[in-house]
Amino acid sequence: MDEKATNLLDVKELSIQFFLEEGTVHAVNNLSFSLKPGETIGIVGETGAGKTTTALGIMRLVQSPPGMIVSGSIEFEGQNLLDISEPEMRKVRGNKISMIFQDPMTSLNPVIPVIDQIAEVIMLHNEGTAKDAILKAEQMLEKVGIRIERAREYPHQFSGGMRQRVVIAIALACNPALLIADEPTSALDVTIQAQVLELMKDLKVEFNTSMIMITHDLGIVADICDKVAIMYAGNVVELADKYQLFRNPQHPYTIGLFNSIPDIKKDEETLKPIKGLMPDPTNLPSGCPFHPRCESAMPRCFEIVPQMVEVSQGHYVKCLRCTEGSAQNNKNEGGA
Amino acid sequence: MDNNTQNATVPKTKKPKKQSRFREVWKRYKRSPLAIAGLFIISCIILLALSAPFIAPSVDGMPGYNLQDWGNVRQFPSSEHIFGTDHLGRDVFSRIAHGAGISLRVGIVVITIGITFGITLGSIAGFYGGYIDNVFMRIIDIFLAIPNILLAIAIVAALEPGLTPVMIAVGIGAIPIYARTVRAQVLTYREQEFVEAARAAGASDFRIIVRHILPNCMAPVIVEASMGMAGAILAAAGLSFIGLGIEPPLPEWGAMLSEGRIWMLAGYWHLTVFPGLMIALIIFALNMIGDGLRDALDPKLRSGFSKRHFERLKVQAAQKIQEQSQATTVTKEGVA
Amino acid sequence: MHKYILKRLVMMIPVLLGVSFIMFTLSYITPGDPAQIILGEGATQAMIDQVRLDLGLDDPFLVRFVSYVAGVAQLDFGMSWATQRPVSEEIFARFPHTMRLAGMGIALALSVGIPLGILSAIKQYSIFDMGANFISLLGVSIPNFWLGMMLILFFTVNLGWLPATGFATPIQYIMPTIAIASASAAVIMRMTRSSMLECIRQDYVRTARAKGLSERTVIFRHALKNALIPVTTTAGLSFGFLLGGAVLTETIFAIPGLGMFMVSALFTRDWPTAIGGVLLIALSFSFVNLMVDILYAFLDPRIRSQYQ
Amino acid sequence: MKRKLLGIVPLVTAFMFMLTACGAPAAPDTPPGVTPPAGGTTQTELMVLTPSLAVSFDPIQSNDSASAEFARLIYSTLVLMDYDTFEVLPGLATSWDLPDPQTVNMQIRSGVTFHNGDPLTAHDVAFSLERAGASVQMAPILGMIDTVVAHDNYNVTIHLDIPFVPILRHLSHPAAAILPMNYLLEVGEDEFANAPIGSGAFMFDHLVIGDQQVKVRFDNYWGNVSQLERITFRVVPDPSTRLIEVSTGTADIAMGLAPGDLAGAEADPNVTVMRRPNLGTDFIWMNTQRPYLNNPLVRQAINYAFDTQAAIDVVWMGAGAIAHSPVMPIVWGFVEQPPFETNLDRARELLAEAGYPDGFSTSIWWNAPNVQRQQVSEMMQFTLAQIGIDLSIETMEWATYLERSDVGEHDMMIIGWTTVTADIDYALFPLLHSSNYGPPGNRGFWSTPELDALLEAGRAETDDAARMEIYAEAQAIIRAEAPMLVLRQGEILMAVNPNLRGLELNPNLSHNHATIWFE
Repeated sequence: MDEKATNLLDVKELSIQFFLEEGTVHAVNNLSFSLKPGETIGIVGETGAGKTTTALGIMRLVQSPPGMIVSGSIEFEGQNLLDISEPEMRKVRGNKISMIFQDPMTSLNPVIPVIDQIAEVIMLHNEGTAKDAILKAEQMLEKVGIRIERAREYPHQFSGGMRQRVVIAIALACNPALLIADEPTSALDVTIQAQVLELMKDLKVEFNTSMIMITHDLGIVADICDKVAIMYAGNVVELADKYQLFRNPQHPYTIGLFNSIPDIKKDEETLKPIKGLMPDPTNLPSGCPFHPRCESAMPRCFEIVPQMVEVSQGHYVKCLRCTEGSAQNNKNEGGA
Repeated sequence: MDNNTQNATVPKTKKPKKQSRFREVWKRYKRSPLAIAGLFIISCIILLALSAPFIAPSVDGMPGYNLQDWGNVRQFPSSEHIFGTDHLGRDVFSRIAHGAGISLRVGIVVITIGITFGITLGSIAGFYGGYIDNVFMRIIDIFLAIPNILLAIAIVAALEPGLTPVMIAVGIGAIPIYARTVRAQVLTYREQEFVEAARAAGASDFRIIVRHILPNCMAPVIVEASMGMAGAILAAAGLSFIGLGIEPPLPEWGAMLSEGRIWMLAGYWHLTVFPGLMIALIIFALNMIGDGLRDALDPKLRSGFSKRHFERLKVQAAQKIQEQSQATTVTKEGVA
Repeated sequence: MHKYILKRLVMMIPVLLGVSFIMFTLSYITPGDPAQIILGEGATQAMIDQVRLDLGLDDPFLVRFVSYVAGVAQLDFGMSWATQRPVSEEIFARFPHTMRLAGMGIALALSVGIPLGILSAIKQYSIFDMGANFISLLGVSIPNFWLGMMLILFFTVNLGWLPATGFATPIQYIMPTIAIASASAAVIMRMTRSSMLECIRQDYVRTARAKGLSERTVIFRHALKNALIPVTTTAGLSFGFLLGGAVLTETIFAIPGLGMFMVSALFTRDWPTAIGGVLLIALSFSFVNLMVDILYAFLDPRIRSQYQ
Repeated sequence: MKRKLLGIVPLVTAFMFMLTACGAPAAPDTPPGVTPPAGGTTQTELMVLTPSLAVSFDPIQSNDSASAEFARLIYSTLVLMDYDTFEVLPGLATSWDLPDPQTVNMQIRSGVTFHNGDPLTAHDVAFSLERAGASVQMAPILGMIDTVVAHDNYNVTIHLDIPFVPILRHLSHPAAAILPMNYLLEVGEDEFANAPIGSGAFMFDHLVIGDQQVKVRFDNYWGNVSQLERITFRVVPDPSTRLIEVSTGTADIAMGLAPGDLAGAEADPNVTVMRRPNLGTDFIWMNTQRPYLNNPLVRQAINYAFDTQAAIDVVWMGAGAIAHSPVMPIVWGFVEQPPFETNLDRARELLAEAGYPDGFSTSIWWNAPNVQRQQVSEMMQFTLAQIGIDLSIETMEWATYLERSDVGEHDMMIIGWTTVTADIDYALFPLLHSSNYGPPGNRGFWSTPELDALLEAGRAETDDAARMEIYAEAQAIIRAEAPMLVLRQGEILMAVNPNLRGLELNPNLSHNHATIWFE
């Protein structure tokens, strides 16, 4: 209970669905995790696992129609974001929670000078004149490493990395308590990636911001995160401290993820990609959604939806095999 | 690309089997009530055209649309003449019924001219590119600089008034649009692997265009054709209206409108209202079909489904969630 | 930018040459002797021969075409075969009416089409959206000449509220403007709607929302400015469509504009007038397209930097 | 006969303007039976709605009726015609005599000035008439003028190419207007046509091309000065909308009422309908050099088959009157002919007699967009089907219509003719003399030596009674041979402001607006 009070963010049983002509998409199912101030959580999963939808869900920006948050709660600073009104929510967005999107090429408005795009969010959430806002925006630009002479240029005049810096400047302009970064570097060149990540790390410390880092790159997780949530088909299947997870992954999917990363020190043959594809989200399999791809699936996995189980202090796993005792878990230990 | 709906779901692409493609298009097509209404209206008009010889049979070799009754001119609609009679005492409904076939014929002839020449010119320009394409595009520019109706009037003036010259003129006016559409399509396909493969297999240019490229270009052409047919009927009616397409005693709807116009201010509204309504109806139907086809052939451009449909899905989902949560509770208990 | 405009102006020359070539060819293949048309009924062979000689009608096609183009270059469109007055005088006297009609038409179409398009995009799937869509389909489908007639039937014949003809006083503008603008308004509405929907789904709109901006600001500051870019092209094309549509609208409302004049010129095979009129319309259409492109650059910095 | 710019809209009255050589001003004196009030008129501006404006302001450039109407107000002619009695009245000429059928001596009114103040003299007359006589466009009306000699300022002698008795009536045509020689020579023909000057009751003020044309009163007019100060002609191509504007009070005269609007207009208290039979006729030429139609029995059969009264009722809403000959009853020289009573059986008998009991196929032409002609074609097609003749309808526009019928490619064609001079010579000679095949007017391509001889004798005969006899014989031959099917005698239909007075309709379609005043 005490723990809960100190949490900045507490997502519980969150379910988000899209109602499409093709059928209902269960994008996020009964998802739960929490985050302390200053902490960084990495959300990892394949494309389509529901990572971005989760992020948008927290921002309450799931497009509706066709999407809708059907159940659950998102407690932020002790307040359920799903209960507050839209105007109140707008005061949270960009101010207390901000978000960095995946593709910097498209997430800036092409017809507005970058400085105005930064100043806009400052104007919105702070008292003060337009002049003050511009000044503050210029400071932000400097902070992310863009020369002020370029302030009045348009997004198309910047490179991808520079644009992502602008996006970061927008996100951090109001000194938010929580920053959600949705694969902020996956659209960038590797060298630029490192620069941007470095910048984010620095600024996170400077602003003392909590962060949700959405990624499919375990390297980034290792670099930047404190906690990790592994998502599969709209579910968090494993949630643990970074070190615990890397040392002792429990869920067969997590193990599969680690196995599919090439390791230069090991023999190539040990590379074992996970077989099969993500299930059709309009038609999820019965029981454990991972069972069709799971090598160690049991008959029960076809029927019973597994529940989150704490296998060790702060290490949660959603797998029937884990609920049945640690003996079996230990078998897989060596696999990691 | 990072649309949140698409992020959540990737609709499965089915194998391009002809039968199933048609069925899929039809499945999507029939979802739009307007598109179905369009199809229904066109079917009715076709039926009207086919049944015209029975609705208004010829008498003593005089066609049913030209049975004059000079003692009974300009009668208002009554049970005997549901659309009234015209200035020569002919039954307006009979004329409209016979006119349906003419309008359909005009539409078909015009798009046949437009598509035949458009496909030929467009695919040559798109396929060979370079100098040919340049010249071609300049010629298209020239044609597009002349408003279509003026070009058509000029062509008819160079020929003679009459329905055939009008069809030729409107058809010529339609060529640039089809040619441009086809050219753009051919340009996107000519560099693709299957074309390269065919070329490597020694196929002639003609064969590559006709067998490999054109079948892939047909979707936009079909959409353009149904909209174009509407445009053609409208243009032809316009030309008839100003007296260029009149071929008495043929009951072309535009010509009927033109003939009825002089009686309009004298209060004989039925002579202008009914033919005009029919023109509007057929164009309306063709446009709706075109809209429906575009949405069905190209789901990206889909204009969306109805709000009601969305609400219904939402309710269904809510019920399902409830059932699920009950089910999970049961399993939980079972497990416990 | 200036260089670009200049280049575009120069590019108009081949288009106009092409337009005159097409029209000139049509006049050439038209059966019938221009001299006969000029002289009318009752002309003797000697008179016809004289006129043919005077106008150089027996010269080869290319010679005639070149001399026509040389004349046009000096703003001499020749003499009307029907009125024997200079074509330039005739068409320039009527052109302002057509421009006014088309201009007011496009103004109405934009001021109705854009707001409705925005509204139906932001209220996608609502009853309003469906209704607006349906009405826009109707707008595209109802022939403008018939709409004009129905307006007269209703507002003049039945109600006696509006004058049936003319285009001189504001009250006379109402019906012709509505008749000519309806289809364009519908087209612009549909374009605005789809362009707006496209923009609303863009990442930068999501960014704007993530900033906590109100929906109104998101729509009007972020989405609309981008959404209007393709709408300007549609508006430019619509203007050309309106110039063509003026032909029928002017006929119905007896507006002494170029459209109606050209139709009667073509009816009487007064080709110099028809060619001159079509050239003028093609020229103004090209100008409007150039203006649209300039506006494009104004709206879209990406295009702007291409020109610089 | 110049074609008219028809506009796109099928003009109901198009027939009137198509083949109209136009008329002369009526007497400038107040028409009988109309007395302007002592206090003058309540309205001094007149707004006339017309299907089209004058094609040219130069009276010899174009003989469409709008040009003639314009010329009549701006210019003056030597003589005028009374359209009730068809008597020739003095105009600029105060007296005249014809020493022989090829010569006219005239004495010119003194004290007449042009709008620019120049006096009008016999030299202007000589110049103007010789110019008109040489005009290509006016050849059918004034081409017989050879030379004109001015003896002094007030006496002229006109010499003709041929003996031509109806010359005085021809001189009442506006093409024979007297123009200011010095001004015209000074500014040139083109500029004259832009800024015309005459000696008529009104002066040209300005023109808005394609829209309207304004004239203002000339206070030094030699006749009665008009009560109106300003006359505006505005183009409204659609007849129905012309009517509406008069009804709503925005205009005073709607020229050429559409037959379809006749009933409504007559019931409208805001409009007065003026009607008068005119000198025009609508008829169908049967090309007598084509198969089948070269047989007079066939031509008679078609005449018997077609119900012209029904055509008048259905197509023209009863406007106009049955006519049995191309000569209208009000034309000088008219002799009543026995009608072709509609009788399908008689028509079938005649066809059988001609050797075509099972009919044949032929065609009829009409010129778009003349809706009346279209309707007549359709009625004719319907009629002839009943006697076994399969009639196809061909549509073409006016220039082609004339060009192809000039060389006789047609079977049947619908056309009109207005005997503007009100003399029978102008009704028959251009239409039926063998020298006028094709373009000048004989599109039936029919003539016989005896008819040619009669028509030539008629125009040279100075004795009225003898002339009348010649033409009686000619008309009987035409009735028997039936080269044409006469549809009707035309009628002027005009909607005017109910307060308008003093307008006398002229059967030759050009009306004198100068005499109008308002109550």
